[in-house]
Amino acid sequence: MATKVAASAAVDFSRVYSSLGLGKETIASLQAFRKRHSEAQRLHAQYSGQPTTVDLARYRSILKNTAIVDEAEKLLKDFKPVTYDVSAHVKAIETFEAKAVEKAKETEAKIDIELKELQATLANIEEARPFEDLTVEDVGAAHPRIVEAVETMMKKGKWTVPGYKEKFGDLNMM
Amino acid sequence: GLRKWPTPFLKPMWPFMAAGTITFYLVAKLQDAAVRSPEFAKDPRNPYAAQIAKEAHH
Amino acid sequence: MQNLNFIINSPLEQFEVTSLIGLNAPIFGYLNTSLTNLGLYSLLLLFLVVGLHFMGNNETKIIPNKWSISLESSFASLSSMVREQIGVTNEIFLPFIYSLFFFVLIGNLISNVPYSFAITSSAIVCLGLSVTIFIGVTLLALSIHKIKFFSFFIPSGTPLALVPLLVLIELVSYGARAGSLGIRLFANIVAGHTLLKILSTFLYKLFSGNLVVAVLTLIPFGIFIGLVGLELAVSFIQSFVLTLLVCSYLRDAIKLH
Amino acid sequence: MPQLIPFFFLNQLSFSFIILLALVYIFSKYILPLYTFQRVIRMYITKLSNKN
Repeated sequence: MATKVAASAAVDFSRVYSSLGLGKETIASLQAFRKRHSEAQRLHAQYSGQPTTVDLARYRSILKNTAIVDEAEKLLKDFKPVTYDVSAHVKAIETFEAKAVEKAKETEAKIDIELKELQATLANIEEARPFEDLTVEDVGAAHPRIVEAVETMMKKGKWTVPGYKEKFGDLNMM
Repeated sequence: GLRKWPTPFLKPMWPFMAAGTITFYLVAKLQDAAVRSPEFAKDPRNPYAAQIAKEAHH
Repeated sequence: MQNLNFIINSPLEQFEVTSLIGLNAPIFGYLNTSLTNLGLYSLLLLFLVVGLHFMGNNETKIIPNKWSISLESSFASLSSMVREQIGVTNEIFLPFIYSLFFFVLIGNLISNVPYSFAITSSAIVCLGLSVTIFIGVTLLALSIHKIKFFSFFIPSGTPLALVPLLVLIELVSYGARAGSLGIRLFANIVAGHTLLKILSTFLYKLFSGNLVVAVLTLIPFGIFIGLVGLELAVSFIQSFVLTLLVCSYLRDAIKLH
Repeated sequence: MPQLIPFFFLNQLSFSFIILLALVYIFSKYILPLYTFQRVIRMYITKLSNKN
């Protein structure tokens, strides 16, 4: 647990907010969590600072009815701070943490794949020729549907492309 | 070369191919007759000279 | 002036078909195969036309360069001619018309090069082509319309009395197509080339005379150059006219009236 | 009239017919479809650019 405490202190929240590009609601929940955490810490500090010893002798001298003081003393003695059953929480946190770590690994793998794809597209962009050099075969390979359409046109003996004349004009010499 | 497209070749061309064989046949007969005609039979440039000579013997 | 002494007998000598590589063997019935100069020039024509189209497609890029624009415009012109003449539904004859146009056009253009051979100047090629197209069109019409094809020879709305006469006239004019298509091309090319040959021989004589005459003949030489230009125009016009007529014959075959 | 010398009639006819048929075949199977293919792609690209 100590490492966790040290790690949590080292977390530089401002960087977490800005650089990780988290969604708005994650940042809000993070901030709420941090506020609750600091609030709890402050209260804890404040209360732990207070004296927990009760000066029973002084009370006995003031109060006549010492029975009340005895009762208070008994109460004080068998008063135990309620120890929350933290282990359940911890286990939950543990499982959550395991799941989180596993999800983190998963996202990490996904990010690796994305990285590779980005690399490929980057390479593609670098070696891709400008639009002027786009050849008919490239588009044909990219969209086999067009190739099939033209093949059926050829089989049927249809050579005119509807709408081509209006859009691209007619290079007709006659 | 580039890829081959399935445009029909025989569908539009069959009448002209049939007609082609007809004219081919006619011209073949015309040529055989003309080559053996007296005017060209003896011509030195006649590539069919040997053939004609052999036929002449029968 | 040392006179070149190779003998040019007649201006028609340029049209002679001679065998360049001949093989006349008496095996299986007198095999007579030979690569004639016409064969060589038709192979050259095939190489030129296909090469022009393979070189001119700008590596099949979508954005055309100068060469592919000109080929695209020839494709557009011929496909619109086929569409207008034969109709939008049966554009299936476009490759045939396109290649016929380029066959005759490039053949004529090759023949304009001095001392080359003119494929379309050989009677048998032109007439053979014309008769083949004529019979082909008739076969096509018969295959589509069967007996009704003969209604083509009876113009609509003729009184019955006139029908036999008109049918005869229509038959003659239909039959004339077989010959006219070929003879038109043949006559134009042969006449043009013969004229150029005669004039050039004459101009050569004038140029090789004394200096004054040589300078004076520059004027008729100008006319001669004009005639060469005319000959180029004739090559284009003849191939276009032939293609247009084949399209209209195809329309008659497919659409009758 | 050298065109009337009958020796190579068949030869001339066969060469020109074979060359013409080869021309029609090459054009219809290899070269002409490219022009319609190019036109369809140009239409596709313009439609593509209008969409977004």
